[in-house]
Amino acid sequence: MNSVRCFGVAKEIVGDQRLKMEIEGLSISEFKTLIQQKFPEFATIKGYMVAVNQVYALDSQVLSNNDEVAIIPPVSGG
Amino acid sequence: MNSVRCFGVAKEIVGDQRLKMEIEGLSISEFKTLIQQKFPEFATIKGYMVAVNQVYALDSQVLSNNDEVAIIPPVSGG
Amino acid sequence: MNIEVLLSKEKLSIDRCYSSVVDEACGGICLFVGTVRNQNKGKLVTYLDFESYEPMALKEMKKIAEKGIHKMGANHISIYHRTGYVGISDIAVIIAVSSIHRKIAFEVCQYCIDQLKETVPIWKKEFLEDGSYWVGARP
Amino acid sequence: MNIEVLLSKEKLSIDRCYSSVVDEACGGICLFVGTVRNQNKGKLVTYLDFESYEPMALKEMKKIAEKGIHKMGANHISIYHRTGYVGISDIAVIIAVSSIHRKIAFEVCQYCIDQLKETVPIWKKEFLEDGSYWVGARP
Repeated sequence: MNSVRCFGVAKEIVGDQRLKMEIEGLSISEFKTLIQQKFPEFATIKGYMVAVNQVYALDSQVLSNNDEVAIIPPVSGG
Repeated sequence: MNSVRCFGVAKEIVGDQRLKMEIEGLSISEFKTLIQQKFPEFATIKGYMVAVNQVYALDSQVLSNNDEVAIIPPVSGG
Repeated sequence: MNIEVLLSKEKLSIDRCYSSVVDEACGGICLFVGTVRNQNKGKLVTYLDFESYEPMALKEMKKIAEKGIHKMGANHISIYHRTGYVGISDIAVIIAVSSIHRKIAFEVCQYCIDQLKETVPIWKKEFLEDGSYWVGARP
Repeated sequence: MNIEVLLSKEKLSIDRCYSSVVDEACGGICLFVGTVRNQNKGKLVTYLDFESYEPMALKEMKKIAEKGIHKMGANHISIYHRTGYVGISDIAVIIAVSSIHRKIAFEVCQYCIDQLKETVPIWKKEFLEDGSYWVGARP
Protein backbone atom coordinates (compact mmCIF):
# COMPACT_ATOMS: atom_id res chain seq x y z
CA MET A 1 0.00 0.00 0.00
CA ASN A 2 1.17 3.48 -0.80
CA SER A 3 0.20 6.69 0.89
CA VAL A 4 -0.24 9.13 -2.00
CA ARG A 5 0.19 12.78 -1.03
CA CYS A 6 -2.56 15.17 -2.10
CA PHE A 7 -2.19 18.95 -2.31
CA GLY A 8 -4.38 21.96 -2.96
CA VAL A 9 -7.61 21.17 -4.76
CA ALA A 10 -6.62 17.46 -4.85
CA LYS A 11 -6.61 17.38 -1.06
CA GLU A 12 -10.14 18.79 -1.11
CA ILE A 13 -11.41 16.31 -3.71
CA VAL A 14 -9.89 13.33 -1.90
CA GLY A 15 -10.94 14.71 1.48
CA ASP A 16 -7.54 14.01 3.02
CA GLN A 17 -3.88 14.87 2.51
CA ARG A 18 -3.00 11.19 2.19
CA LEU A 19 -4.70 8.59 -0.01
CA LYS A 20 -4.01 4.94 0.77
CA MET A 21 -3.92 2.81 -2.38
CA GLU A 22 -2.17 -0.08 -4.09
CA ILE A 23 0.08 1.31 -6.85
CA GLU A 24 2.72 -1.38 -7.40
CA GLY A 25 3.33 -1.92 -11.13
CA LEU A 26 0.93 0.80 -12.34
CA SER A 27 2.07 3.23 -14.99
CA ILE A 28 1.33 6.90 -14.32
CA SER A 29 -1.43 6.74 -16.97
CA GLU A 30 -3.03 3.77 -15.24
CA PHE A 31 -2.67 5.48 -11.87
CA LYS A 32 -4.47 8.54 -13.22
CA THR A 33 -7.29 6.45 -14.68
CA LEU A 34 -7.75 4.75 -11.33
CA ILE A 35 -7.78 8.06 -9.46
CA GLN A 36 -10.41 9.43 -11.81
CA GLN A 37 -12.59 6.32 -11.29
CA LYS A 38 -12.36 6.68 -7.51
CA PHE A 39 -12.87 10.47 -7.55
CA PRO A 40 -14.78 11.59 -10.67
CA GLU A 41 -14.41 15.21 -9.52
CA PHE A 42 -10.83 15.15 -10.85
CA ALA A 43 -12.40 15.50 -14.32
CA THR A 44 -13.61 18.99 -13.31
CA ILE A 45 -10.14 20.41 -12.63
CA LYS A 46 -7.64 21.71 -15.17
CA GLY A 47 -5.58 18.54 -14.98
CA TYR A 48 -2.80 17.47 -12.68
CA MET A 49 0.70 16.07 -12.72
CA VAL A 50 2.06 13.19 -10.70
CA ALA A 51 5.39 13.53 -8.91
CA VAL A 52 7.40 10.45 -8.03
CA ASN A 53 10.12 10.87 -5.44
CA GLN A 54 9.72 14.64 -5.73
CA VAL A 55 10.25 14.77 -9.50
CA TYR A 56 7.56 15.24 -12.16
CA ALA A 57 6.83 11.83 -13.74
CA LEU A 58 6.12 10.94 -17.37
CA ASP A 59 2.95 8.98 -18.25
CA SER A 60 4.99 5.85 -19.03
CA GLN A 61 6.81 5.70 -15.70
CA VAL A 62 5.95 2.62 -13.60
CA LEU A 63 5.27 2.98 -9.89
CA SER A 64 6.45 0.85 -7.00
CA ASN A 65 5.06 0.86 -3.48
CA ASN A 66 8.28 2.37 -2.12
CA ASP A 67 7.91 5.48 -4.25
CA GLU A 68 6.91 8.80 -2.73
CA VAL A 69 3.92 9.64 -4.94
CA ALA A 70 2.13 12.99 -5.01
CA ILE A 71 -0.81 14.43 -6.92
CA ILE A 72 0.17 17.91 -8.16
CA PRO A 73 -2.79 20.02 -9.31
CA PRO A 74 -2.03 23.18 -11.35
CA VAL A 75 0.52 25.14 -9.32
CA SER A 76 -0.19 28.77 -8.42
CA GLY A 77 2.79 30.09 -6.47
CA GLY A 78 4.31 33.53 -6.89
CA MET B 1 28.32 88.04 -19.03
CA ASN B 2 27.12 84.53 -18.32
CA SER B 3 28.54 82.07 -15.83
CA VAL B 4 28.51 78.77 -17.69
CA ARG B 5 28.39 75.70 -15.43
CA CYS B 6 30.98 73.00 -16.08
CA PHE B 7 30.72 69.41 -14.86
CA GLY B 8 32.86 66.28 -14.80
CA VAL B 9 35.66 66.29 -17.34
CA ALA B 10 34.55 69.75 -18.56
CA LYS B 11 35.24 71.16 -15.10
CA GLU B 12 38.74 69.70 -15.30
CA ILE B 13 39.39 71.07 -18.81
CA VAL B 14 38.13 74.54 -17.92
CA GLY B 15 39.85 74.41 -14.54
CA ASP B 16 36.79 75.73 -12.72
CA GLN B 17 33.14 74.86 -12.22
CA ARG B 18 32.07 78.22 -13.65
CA LEU B 19 33.24 79.83 -16.90
CA LYS B 20 32.58 83.55 -17.34
CA MET B 21 31.83 84.41 -20.95
CA GLU B 22 29.69 86.57 -23.21
CA ILE B 23 27.02 84.36 -24.83
CA GLU B 24 24.22 86.79 -25.80
CA GLY B 25 22.92 85.97 -29.30
CA LEU B 26 25.15 82.94 -29.88
CA SER B 27 23.62 79.75 -31.24
CA ILE B 28 24.61 76.53 -29.47
CA SER B 29 26.80 75.67 -32.49
CA GLU B 30 28.59 78.99 -32.24
CA PHE B 31 28.93 78.61 -28.48
CA LYS B 32 30.55 75.19 -28.97
CA THR B 33 32.99 76.55 -31.57
CA LEU B 34 33.99 79.31 -29.19
CA ILE B 35 34.49 76.86 -26.32
CA GLN B 36 36.68 74.67 -28.47
CA GLN B 37 38.80 77.67 -29.49
CA LYS B 38 39.30 78.70 -25.87
CA PHE B 39 39.92 75.10 -24.66
CA PRO B 40 41.25 72.91 -27.48
CA GLU B 41 41.24 69.92 -25.10
CA PHE B 42 37.47 69.65 -25.66
CA ALA B 43 38.37 68.05 -29.00
CA THR B 44 39.86 65.11 -27.08
CA ILE B 45 36.64 64.12 -25.30
CA LYS B 46 33.76 62.11 -26.69
CA GLY B 47 31.66 65.21 -27.25
CA TYR B 48 29.32 67.10 -25.01
CA MET B 49 25.84 68.53 -24.88
CA VAL B 50 24.78 71.97 -23.79
CA ALA B 51 21.86 72.40 -21.41
CA VAL B 52 19.94 75.66 -21.31
CA ASN B 53 17.75 76.25 -18.27
CA GLN B 54 18.22 72.61 -17.29
CA VAL B 55 17.03 71.19 -20.61
CA TYR B 56 19.19 69.71 -23.39
CA ALA B 57 19.50 72.30 -26.16
CA LEU B 58 19.47 71.86 -29.95
CA ASP B 59 22.37 73.28 -32.05
CA SER B 60 20.11 75.97 -33.48
CA GLN B 61 18.92 77.37 -30.15
CA VAL B 62 20.04 80.96 -29.47
CA LEU B 63 21.42 81.92 -26.07
CA SER B 64 20.71 84.95 -23.97
CA ASN B 65 22.72 86.14 -20.98
CA ASN B 66 19.86 85.32 -18.60
CA ASP B 67 19.95 81.64 -19.51
CA GLU B 68 21.35 79.05 -17.14
CA VAL B 69 23.90 77.38 -19.42
CA ALA B 70 25.77 74.18 -18.64
CA ILE B 71 28.34 72.04 -20.44
CA ILE B 72 27.27 68.40 -20.15
CA PRO B 73 30.04 65.90 -21.01
CA PRO B 74 29.03 62.25 -21.60
CA VAL B 75 26.98 61.21 -18.57
CA SER B 76 27.96 58.12 -16.60
CA GLY B 77 25.46 57.68 -13.79
CA GLY B 78 23.99 54.38 -12.68
CA MET C 1 27.89 30.99 -7.55
CA ASN C 2 25.55 31.00 -4.54
CA ILE C 3 22.00 29.73 -4.57
CA GLU C 4 19.64 30.24 -1.66
CA VAL C 5 16.09 28.88 -1.67
CA LEU C 6 13.68 29.41 1.17
CA LEU C 7 10.09 28.60 2.12
CA SER C 8 9.01 30.51 5.18
CA LYS C 9 5.92 31.00 7.32
CA GLU C 10 7.48 34.27 8.55
CA LYS C 11 7.56 37.61 6.70
CA LEU C 12 10.15 37.67 3.92
CA SER C 13 13.00 40.19 4.14
CA ILE C 14 14.05 42.03 0.98
CA ASP C 15 17.27 43.12 2.70
CA ARG C 16 18.22 39.56 3.54
CA CYS C 17 17.43 38.38 0.01
CA TYR C 18 19.38 41.29 -1.50
CA SER C 19 22.38 40.76 0.78
CA SER C 20 22.59 37.09 -0.15
CA VAL C 21 23.44 37.93 -3.79
CA VAL C 22 25.73 40.96 -3.31
CA ASP C 23 29.17 40.44 -4.80
CA GLU C 24 32.01 42.92 -5.32
CA ALA C 25 32.39 41.67 -8.89
CA CYS C 26 28.71 42.18 -9.76
CA GLY C 27 27.36 45.58 -10.74
CA GLY C 28 23.73 44.72 -11.35
CA ILE C 29 21.11 43.19 -9.09
CA CYS C 30 17.53 42.69 -10.21
CA LEU C 31 14.88 41.87 -7.63
CA PHE C 32 11.32 40.82 -8.19
CA VAL C 33 8.89 41.19 -5.30
CA GLY C 34 5.44 39.66 -5.66
CA THR C 35 2.84 41.02 -3.27
CA VAL C 36 -0.73 40.04 -2.58
CA ARG C 37 -3.22 42.15 -4.48
CA ASN C 38 -6.47 43.25 -2.89
CA GLN C 39 -8.45 42.07 -5.88
CA ASN C 40 -8.41 39.43 -8.58
CA LYS C 41 -10.74 39.31 -11.58
CA GLY C 42 -12.90 42.02 -10.05
CA LYS C 43 -13.40 40.33 -6.69
CA LEU C 44 -12.09 41.67 -3.39
CA VAL C 45 -9.47 39.43 -1.81
CA THR C 46 -9.16 39.39 1.98
CA TYR C 47 -6.09 37.13 2.33
CA LEU C 48 -4.29 34.15 0.81
CA ASP C 49 -3.17 30.81 2.12
CA PHE C 50 -0.15 29.18 0.44
CA GLU C 51 0.38 25.44 0.67
CA SER C 52 3.57 23.82 -0.59
CA TYR C 53 4.99 20.37 -1.17
CA GLU C 54 8.03 21.60 0.66
CA PRO C 55 10.91 19.26 -0.24
CA MET C 56 9.91 19.13 -3.92
CA ALA C 57 9.26 22.89 -4.05
CA LEU C 58 12.75 23.58 -2.72
CA LYS C 59 14.22 21.19 -5.31
CA GLU C 60 12.31 22.86 -8.15
CA MET C 61 13.34 26.32 -6.94
CA LYS C 62 16.95 25.14 -6.91
CA LYS C 63 16.65 23.76 -10.45
CA ILE C 64 15.41 27.13 -11.68
CA ALA C 65 18.29 28.94 -9.99
CA GLU C 66 20.81 26.45 -11.37
CA LYS C 67 19.60 27.06 -14.90
CA GLY C 68 19.74 30.82 -14.30
CA ILE C 69 23.37 30.53 -13.29
CA HIS C 70 24.81 27.73 -15.41
CA LYS C 71 22.86 28.23 -18.65
CA MET C 72 21.93 31.92 -18.52
CA GLY C 73 25.01 33.46 -16.91
CA ALA C 74 23.82 34.96 -13.62
CA ASN C 75 26.25 34.93 -10.70
CA HIS C 76 24.07 34.45 -7.61
CA ILE C 77 20.34 33.75 -7.19
CA SER C 78 18.06 33.66 -4.16
CA ILE C 79 14.42 32.63 -4.29
CA TYR C 80 12.22 33.09 -1.22
CA HIS C 81 8.55 32.09 -1.02
CA ARG C 82 6.11 32.62 1.80
CA THR C 83 3.79 29.84 3.00
CA GLY C 84 0.64 29.81 5.10
CA TYR C 85 -1.50 32.88 5.71
CA VAL C 86 -0.44 36.00 3.76
CA GLY C 87 -2.29 39.32 4.04
CA ILE C 88 -2.94 42.01 1.42
CA SER C 89 0.22 43.88 0.31
CA ASP C 90 2.39 41.31 2.09
CA ILE C 91 5.24 39.78 0.15
CA ALA C 92 4.53 36.32 -1.29
CA VAL C 93 7.79 35.90 -3.23
CA ILE C 94 11.18 37.57 -3.62
CA ILE C 95 13.71 36.72 -6.29
CA ALA C 96 17.15 38.34 -6.32
CA VAL C 97 19.63 37.87 -9.16
CA SER C 98 23.09 39.39 -9.41
CA SER C 99 25.31 39.43 -12.47
CA ILE C 100 28.32 41.28 -13.78
CA HIS C 101 26.19 43.28 -16.22
CA ARG C 102 22.59 44.24 -15.67
CA LYS C 103 20.96 42.80 -18.79
CA ILE C 104 21.48 39.24 -17.62
CA ALA C 105 20.19 40.07 -14.12
CA PHE C 106 16.90 41.30 -15.62
CA GLU C 107 16.53 38.35 -18.01
CA VAL C 108 17.27 35.73 -15.38
CA CYS C 109 15.06 37.34 -12.72
CA GLN C 110 12.14 37.34 -15.13
CA TYR C 111 12.90 33.76 -16.14
CA CYS C 112 12.92 32.69 -12.47
CA ILE C 113 9.52 34.14 -11.63
CA ASP C 114 7.95 32.92 -14.89
CA GLN C 115 9.33 29.43 -14.28
CA LEU C 116 8.39 29.41 -10.57
CA LYS C 117 4.78 30.01 -11.54
CA GLU C 118 4.93 27.05 -13.94
CA THR C 119 6.74 24.33 -12.07
CA VAL C 120 7.17 24.90 -8.33
CA PRO C 121 4.59 22.90 -6.32
CA ILE C 122 3.04 25.74 -4.35
CA TRP C 123 -0.70 26.40 -4.28
CA LYS C 124 -2.52 29.57 -3.50
CA LYS C 125 -5.98 29.59 -1.93
CA GLU C 126 -7.68 32.92 -2.30
CA PHE C 127 -10.12 34.01 0.41
CA LEU C 128 -12.79 36.41 -0.82
CA GLU C 129 -15.55 38.04 1.15
CA ASP C 130 -17.96 35.29 0.11
CA GLY C 131 -15.85 32.16 -0.06
CA SER C 132 -12.51 30.71 -1.08
CA TYR C 133 -10.99 28.76 -3.95
CA TRP C 134 -7.70 27.26 -5.16
CA VAL C 135 -6.34 29.66 -7.77
CA GLY C 136 -5.98 28.23 -11.28
CA ALA C 137 -7.32 24.80 -10.36
CA ARG C 138 -10.54 24.85 -12.36
CA PRO C 139 -11.24 26.00 -15.93
CA MET D 1 0.64 57.29 -9.76
CA ASN D 2 3.49 58.28 -7.44
CA ILE D 3 6.93 59.33 -8.58
CA GLU D 4 9.82 59.82 -6.18
CA VAL D 5 13.25 60.96 -7.34
CA LEU D 6 16.16 61.39 -4.98
CA LEU D 7 19.83 62.35 -5.09
CA SER D 8 21.53 61.62 -1.80
CA LYS D 9 24.98 61.81 -0.25
CA GLU D 10 23.80 59.25 2.31
CA LYS D 11 23.49 55.49 1.84
CA LEU D 12 20.42 54.52 -0.21
CA SER D 13 17.77 52.33 1.41
CA ILE D 14 16.21 49.53 -0.62
CA ASP D 15 13.41 49.24 1.94
CA ARG D 16 12.50 52.90 1.63
CA CYS D 17 12.57 52.72 -2.18
CA TYR D 18 10.49 49.52 -2.16
CA SER D 19 7.95 50.94 0.31
CA SER D 20 7.44 54.03 -1.82
CA VAL D 21 5.95 51.99 -4.69
CA VAL D 22 3.90 49.42 -2.75
CA ASP D 23 0.23 49.49 -3.65
CA GLU D 24 -2.57 47.09 -2.72
CA ALA D 25 -3.66 47.00 -6.36
CA CYS D 26 -0.18 46.09 -7.67
CA GLY D 27 1.07 42.52 -7.62
CA GLY D 28 4.50 42.99 -9.16
CA ILE D 29 7.43 45.13 -8.12
CA CYS D 30 10.71 45.07 -9.99
CA LEU D 31 13.77 46.66 -8.40
CA PHE D 32 17.13 47.32 -9.96
CA VAL D 33 20.06 47.92 -7.64
CA GLY D 34 23.33 49.09 -9.16
CA THR D 35 26.37 48.59 -6.96
CA VAL D 36 29.99 49.64 -7.35
CA ARG D 37 32.15 46.89 -8.82
CA ASN D 38 35.67 46.31 -7.58
CA GLN D 39 37.01 46.30 -11.10
CA ASN D 40 36.38 47.81 -14.51
CA LYS D 41 38.08 46.78 -17.73
CA GLY D 42 40.59 44.70 -15.81
CA LYS D 43 41.66 47.46 -13.41
CA LEU D 44 41.03 47.43 -9.66
CA VAL D 45 38.68 50.17 -8.52
CA THR D 46 39.08 51.57 -5.00
CA TYR D 47 36.05 53.90 -4.92
CA LEU D 48 33.90 56.21 -7.02
CA ASP D 49 32.91 59.83 -6.79
CA PHE D 50 29.58 60.87 -8.33
CA GLU D 51 28.98 64.46 -9.36
CA SER D 52 25.56 65.65 -10.48
CA TYR D 53 23.93 68.70 -11.98
CA GLU D 54 21.34 68.31 -9.29
CA PRO D 55 18.25 70.27 -10.40
CA MET D 56 18.53 69.06 -14.00
CA ALA D 57 19.31 65.48 -12.92
CA LEU D 58 16.14 65.41 -10.81
CA LYS D 59 14.14 66.79 -13.75
CA GLU D 60 15.54 64.15 -16.12
CA MET D 61 14.87 61.39 -13.59
CA LYS D 62 11.31 62.62 -13.30
CA LYS D 63 10.89 62.64 -17.09
CA ILE D 64 11.98 59.01 -17.25
CA ALA D 65 9.54 58.02 -14.51
CA GLU D 66 6.72 59.96 -16.20
CA LYS D 67 7.26 58.10 -19.44
CA GLY D 68 7.38 54.79 -17.52
CA ILE D 69 3.98 55.53 -16.03
CA HIS D 70 2.07 57.45 -18.69
CA LYS D 71 3.41 55.77 -21.85
CA MET D 72 4.48 52.34 -20.59
CA GLY D 73 1.81 51.58 -18.00
CA ALA D 74 3.64 51.29 -14.68
CA ASN D 75 1.80 52.44 -11.55
CA HIS D 76 4.50 53.91 -9.31
CA ILE D 77 8.20 54.59 -9.87
CA SER D 78 11.01 55.67 -7.55
CA ILE D 79 14.53 56.47 -8.72
CA TYR D 80 17.28 57.05 -6.15
CA HIS D 81 20.88 57.93 -7.01
CA ARG D 82 23.83 58.35 -4.69
CA THR D 83 26.23 61.29 -5.03
CA GLY D 84 29.72 61.95 -3.70
CA TYR D 85 32.03 59.23 -2.45
CA VAL D 86 30.74 55.66 -2.94
CA GLY D 87 32.72 52.60 -1.85
CA ILE D 88 32.99 49.12 -3.41
CA SER D 89 29.71 47.10 -3.18
CA ASP D 90 27.84 50.20 -2.05
CA ILE D 91 24.62 51.04 -3.83
CA ALA D 92 24.91 53.74 -6.51
CA VAL D 93 21.36 53.56 -7.82
CA ILE D 94 18.01 51.98 -6.95
CA ILE D 95 14.98 51.91 -9.23
CA ALA D 96 11.66 50.50 -8.03
CA VAL D 97 8.68 50.02 -10.34
CA SER D 98 5.30 48.62 -9.39
CA SER D 99 2.55 47.58 -11.75
CA ILE D 100 -0.58 45.48 -11.75
CA HIS D 101 1.12 42.69 -13.66
CA ARG D 102 4.79 41.86 -13.49
CA LYS D 103 5.76 42.03 -17.17
CA ILE D 104 5.35 45.80 -17.27
CA ALA D 105 7.29 46.22 -14.01
CA PHE D 106 10.29 44.42 -15.55
CA GLU D 107 10.10 46.32 -18.84
CA VAL D 108 9.77 49.73 -17.24
CA CYS D 109 12.49 49.10 -14.65
CA GLN D 110 14.92 48.13 -17.40
CA TYR D 111 13.85 51.15 -19.44
CA CYS D 112 14.48 53.46 -16.47
CA ILE D 113 18.03 52.28 -15.81
CA ASP D 114 18.92 52.22 -19.53
CA GLN D 115 17.57 55.74 -19.95
CA LEU D 116 19.15 57.05 -16.74
CA LYS D 117 22.54 56.01 -18.09
CA GLU D 118 21.85 57.93 -21.32
CA THR D 119 20.33 61.21 -20.23
CA VAL D 120 20.61 62.01 -16.52
CA PRO D 121 23.45 64.51 -15.86
CA ILE D 122 25.45 62.51 -13.34
CA TRP D 123 29.15 61.79 -13.75
CA LYS D 124 31.19 59.02 -12.24
CA LYS D 125 34.88 59.45 -11.47
CA GLU D 126 36.61 56.15 -10.94
CA PHE D 127 39.53 55.99 -8.54
CA LEU D 128 42.01 53.23 -9.31
CA GLU D 129 45.16 52.30 -7.45
CA ASP D 130 47.22 54.42 -9.83
CA GLY D 131 45.01 57.37 -10.71
CA SER D 132 41.49 58.47 -11.51
CA TYR D 133 39.40 59.34 -14.55
CA TRP D 134 35.90 60.42 -15.56
CA VAL D 135 34.14 57.31 -16.87
CA GLY D 136 33.09 57.43 -20.53
CA ALA D 137 34.45 60.92 -21.14
CA ARG D 138 37.24 60.06 -23.55
CA PRO D 139 37.32 57.71 -26.55
